[in-house]
Amino acid sequence: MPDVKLNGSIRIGFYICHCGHNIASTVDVDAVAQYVATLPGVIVSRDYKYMCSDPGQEMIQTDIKEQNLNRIVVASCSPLLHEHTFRTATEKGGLNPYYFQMVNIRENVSWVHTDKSAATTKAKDLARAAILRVFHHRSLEPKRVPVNPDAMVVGGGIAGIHAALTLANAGKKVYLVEREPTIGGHMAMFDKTFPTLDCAACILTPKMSQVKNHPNITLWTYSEVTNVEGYVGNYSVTVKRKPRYIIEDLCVGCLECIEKCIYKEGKYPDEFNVGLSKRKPVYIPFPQATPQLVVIDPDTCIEFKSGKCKKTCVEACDRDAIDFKQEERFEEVKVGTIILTTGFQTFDARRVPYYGYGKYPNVYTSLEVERLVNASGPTGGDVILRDGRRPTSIAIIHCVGSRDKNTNRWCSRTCCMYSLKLAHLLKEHTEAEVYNFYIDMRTPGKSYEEFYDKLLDENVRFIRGRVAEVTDWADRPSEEGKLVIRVEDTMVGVVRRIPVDMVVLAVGMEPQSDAQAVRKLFNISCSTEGFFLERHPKLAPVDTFTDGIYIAGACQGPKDIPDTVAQAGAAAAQALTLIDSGEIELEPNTAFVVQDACSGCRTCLTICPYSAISRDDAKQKAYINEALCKGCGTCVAACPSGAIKQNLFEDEMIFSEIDGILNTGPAGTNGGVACSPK
Amino acid sequence: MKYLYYPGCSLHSTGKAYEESVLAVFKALEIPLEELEDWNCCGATSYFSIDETEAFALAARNLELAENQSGNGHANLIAPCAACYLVLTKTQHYLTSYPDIKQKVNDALDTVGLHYEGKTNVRHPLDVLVNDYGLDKITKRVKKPLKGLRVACYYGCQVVRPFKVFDDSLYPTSMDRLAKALGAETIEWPLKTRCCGGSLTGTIQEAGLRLSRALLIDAQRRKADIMITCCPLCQHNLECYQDRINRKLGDHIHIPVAYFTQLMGIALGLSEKELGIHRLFNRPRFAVTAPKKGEPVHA
Amino acid sequence: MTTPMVEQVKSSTNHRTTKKAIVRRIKYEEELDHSFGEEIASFAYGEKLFSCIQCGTCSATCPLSHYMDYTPRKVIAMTRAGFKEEILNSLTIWLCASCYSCLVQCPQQIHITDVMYALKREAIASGYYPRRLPIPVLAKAFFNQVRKNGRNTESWLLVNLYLRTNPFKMFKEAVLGMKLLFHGRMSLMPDRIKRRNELTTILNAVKAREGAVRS
Amino acid sequence: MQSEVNHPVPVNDWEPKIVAFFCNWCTYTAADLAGVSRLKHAPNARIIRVMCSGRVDPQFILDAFAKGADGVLIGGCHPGDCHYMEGNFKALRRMRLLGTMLRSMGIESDRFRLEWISASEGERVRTVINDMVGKIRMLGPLGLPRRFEEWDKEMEALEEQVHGKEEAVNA
Repeated sequence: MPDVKLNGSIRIGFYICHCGHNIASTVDVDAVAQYVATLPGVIVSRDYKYMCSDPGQEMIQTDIKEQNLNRIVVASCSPLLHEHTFRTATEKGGLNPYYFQMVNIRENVSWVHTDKSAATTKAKDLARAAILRVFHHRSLEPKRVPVNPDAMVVGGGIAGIHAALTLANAGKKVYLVEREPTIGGHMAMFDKTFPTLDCAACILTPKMSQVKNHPNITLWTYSEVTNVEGYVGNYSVTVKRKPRYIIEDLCVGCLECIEKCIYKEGKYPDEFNVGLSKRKPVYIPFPQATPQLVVIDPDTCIEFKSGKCKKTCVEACDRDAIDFKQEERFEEVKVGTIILTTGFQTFDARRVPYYGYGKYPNVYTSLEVERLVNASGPTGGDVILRDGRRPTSIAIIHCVGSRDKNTNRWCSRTCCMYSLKLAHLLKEHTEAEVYNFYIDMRTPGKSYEEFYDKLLDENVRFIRGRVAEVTDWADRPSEEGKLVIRVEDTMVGVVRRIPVDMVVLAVGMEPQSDAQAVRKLFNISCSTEGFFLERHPKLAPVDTFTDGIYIAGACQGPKDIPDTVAQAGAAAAQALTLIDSGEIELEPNTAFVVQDACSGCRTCLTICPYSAISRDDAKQKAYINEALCKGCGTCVAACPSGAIKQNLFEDEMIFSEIDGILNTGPAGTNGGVACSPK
Repeated sequence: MKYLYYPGCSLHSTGKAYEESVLAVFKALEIPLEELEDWNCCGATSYFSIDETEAFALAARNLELAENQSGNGHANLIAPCAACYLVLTKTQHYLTSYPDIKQKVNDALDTVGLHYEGKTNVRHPLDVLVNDYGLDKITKRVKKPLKGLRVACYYGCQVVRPFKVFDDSLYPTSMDRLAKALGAETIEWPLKTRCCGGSLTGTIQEAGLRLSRALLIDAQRRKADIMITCCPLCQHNLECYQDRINRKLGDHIHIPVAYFTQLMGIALGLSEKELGIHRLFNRPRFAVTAPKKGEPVHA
Repeated sequence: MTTPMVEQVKSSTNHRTTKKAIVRRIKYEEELDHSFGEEIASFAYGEKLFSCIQCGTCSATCPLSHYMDYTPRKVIAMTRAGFKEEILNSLTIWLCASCYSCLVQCPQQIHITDVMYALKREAIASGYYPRRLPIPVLAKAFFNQVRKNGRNTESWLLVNLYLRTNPFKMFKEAVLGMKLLFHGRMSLMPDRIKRRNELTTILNAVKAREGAVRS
Repeated sequence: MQSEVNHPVPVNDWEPKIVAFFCNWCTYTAADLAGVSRLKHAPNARIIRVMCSGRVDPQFILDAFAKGADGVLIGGCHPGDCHYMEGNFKALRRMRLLGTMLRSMGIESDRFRLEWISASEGERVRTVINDMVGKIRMLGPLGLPRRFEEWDKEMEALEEQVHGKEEAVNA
């Protein structure tokens, strides 16, 4: 409860923003301004079209000087958006920025209500709350902490590679952590890239070797982050280095061991070729794998299973690089910023049984086809079906596991374009009849529509309709031995049966299966679909709600290569801004103990998750280490003797907000003091 | 667990053999069945085309009777006819998810002193046999394993759609697993849930016949010796019109179509008489022999 | 617009025989019934009708779409747009066999089968449906029989149906009928429930209530 | 689409007043999302932003009720998602206790609610607020301040009686 005597010294300036029509159309800003003018301590009460504009901010500054205001309240949008803007304005006016308080009447009022009078009342209540609150504001000094200039990038796909290189080229030390034995991600598996049709490997592999050779990049493949501690500018990350059973510094990637493995032929499904070919227990994912190091897969290697292997690989290695005793290691590193580029996974086509994936051998996923048409793929680029035939007719089905409320409801954004690409490549490789079955053709991107045009001219067949089923049910002789597509040609309004030799399922993009775990590890959020959540969909697309942690690429949402690279650059830029500022200003919302009031009861010690609270046994008092305190305020609420206070969130401030909201403050009708527990 | 039995109109006429075989099989497995007293027609699809609420009320009366008849209120009501099964399930579903519909229906029931709590559990015999009784126990009871018999399991529509009660809507497997448990082999075919024509065979025959035809031809093409169904209308359509299809469309269809319970009964060693096999138009010849000594029953 | 007669159902794709006439086709706004969509969508789950993205999955899964004058997808589009006349006169809604294939595969989870029921009800209520089309007749015959006896007797149901639509057909069916009879798969004994008036009371109660609501 | 609850004008146009404490990282962000997505809902809740639901002191809630709130809503991150590791668990423990206390004081459980709403659940903010407003509308006003005044009056009356007696005695 503010002591009314204070009024003399408290001089408040109140400003309400129209935000164009965003606020003014639902809240009677004029009425609010007039009302607030009547509240205690309010010297100035104005409304203005755009408070966040320069004139708006200057208004505040001049008022501070001319009316010598010492408290500022702005009612406009969410503090998460513009609190910083107005604090700066307050500071420019010559006041300590923490004398400012913001009232959210856009996101919390005008945008979510329709009844103007109700909305106006609510705006008044909230404004009153802020007015009463600022009585208790104090001048604070923000805590400044140095930012560790080193950075970490998690995920070695094209996003991670680009982000890492950007940072490294700016002279920052970067740790690039990749869980697979090689970097390259999905892009390395692609054959060509749309719309330019330049080969993925040709543009990717140079960047991969740059990463390998860059003096500023520490590349840790076959590794995973297991623990993250600390805060913006000062994270300490634990990384698990999985055993390759190869001594990395000794292996030169001569591949002799693979050659000499007692398995003469590959025997186990090759991950890189999505199971279309076989590999040996000792293998290298693909010729340009980076780093050029072989891996031994303990689940399939005879030595690991029985211990009775001739170990021909060991004999073959003249550098004794093979070490079956190798164990996983843990490295702990300190970094200031982290960029997450953990990518996506493709939709499992088995979840839609009506397309027969896994049942009919000649039904493929788009990723499999990328390998199938690839010159270094399992068939050397020859499109030979699983049953050995060459297709004369091919169906490409769009939106498999996209735009479907039974599986994933979102559009995967890339499928239309890569389906067009595959149509072109398959026609080129096979001269087969190629059909595209689509719901809507989505080609929004530079020279994407032109690519669609090109395909139309290559007389690829386009049928607008979502395929209902792929079966081997022959309704007439012409369909015998074929895969029959059943679809409505919605442009004609007739249901068609189309027999083909090969079906390609354009599977959508979805969050990695462990996205939730990763999210928890780095203390960020996921959107409803399970992709990582950006701080603001438009204005902070690569930031997260945890300072110093950024996201880029398909882990944030389905994306093609150009967008991914652009976002990776953006994330790197954000990280650089933070690093180069040298130090970071932390919200001074930390807690402190009022020594005289502390009874030394120890309640707070156990509560603090960061063990920032210690007890001086001599003085019998608790003491909070400001550097460790993150300002959650849990201890404040727990302290039985009310001895702990939290800057910016002191009890008095919140009580007066309650007063304001319920109109029981000094400005209120019933004097308020009636029944305050304090 | 106590099971109530809801025959439905069809099992008293065209589906007679279905009723006989269901009762026989449950008896053989010692699963007590008790017919629902004074049950009425479920309303089928036709009723919904005239008046939705009345249709719900009609079906709800049965659910209510079941609730009363099974002492504890939690009734397991077995409906072998696919149409009945769906209508009852659907009613149960809508009544629970739409309080206002339930209200309307109960207001109507109140006029004769009935009230439906919503505790009746509608079950299909296939569900009960496979999931409650269990395939292992069935296998143990098999006296004449159906060695070498190639079965096309036909689920039809309404047992698996739209509600995924006990099996997948798009690719169900329980009947196949059951047939395998009886020692038979089943064919992989994509049409196991495709519509047989339903009541259209009676109204727009041309359309109806062609749907049945597609199924029969494909089953034959995949070398099935017999087709089994879990719906009286499907069985009727697929069996009774084979000659007409051959006549009209010049096909050569000749494949026995039986109820899954009949096939089961045979394997359990029941007599063809009590399973109503004699009611089938073209009687399947089951090449079944009693297992030799020591030979495992499930092939 | 004319409703094709049932006898016209042909599977041949030969169109050379059909007479060509030049017809002026254009739809003026005032000819549409803009509340039609909402009316139809008013049943349980019906609101989803408006989220249709016209992908055609329903038409393609539908085992009967090749006999329909408008594919299910088109029915949704036209219902939304208010083509009341055309839709209520269409064969499509009567050809729906309630197999629910469309519903389980619809990417927008639209309850298409229930939309069809709603359209059937509307068509019967407003007497739109093609007169000699057996399906609505069957539905009505069934309805009356069940309302009267609490159960239906297939034999009488069919007799009833053929009398109303195409008596000649009865003779065609007689053979099958005899065969069923002979195999004890058809009885001429009308099946009834015991407490018939109980049922009637219930159903009348519903009627009364709905009547009250309507007025 | 669920739309803004349109309230029938109640007797002596009473409108439920709800004080909401939302944590900065999840629920407050969700409320912003609700705004950005224009998810209309009942205008009866007033949001107070705290850094963590763990900061919410039981006294705040008592105070809010005492000063005339008809309901109090607390929003925090889902279990396991707390920005400060476990603040929301602390909140949960406290509020369970408080809840039983409030009920024993005759404050209905529908008036006091703790909800986990993550940053992406704007829709949930709408449904929770609408639902709570609906339920409180049913319960009617809590009006503690008025009751307090009445109690004060009774006390005074009592005292006067006592005084009266004393005087009588003295006389």
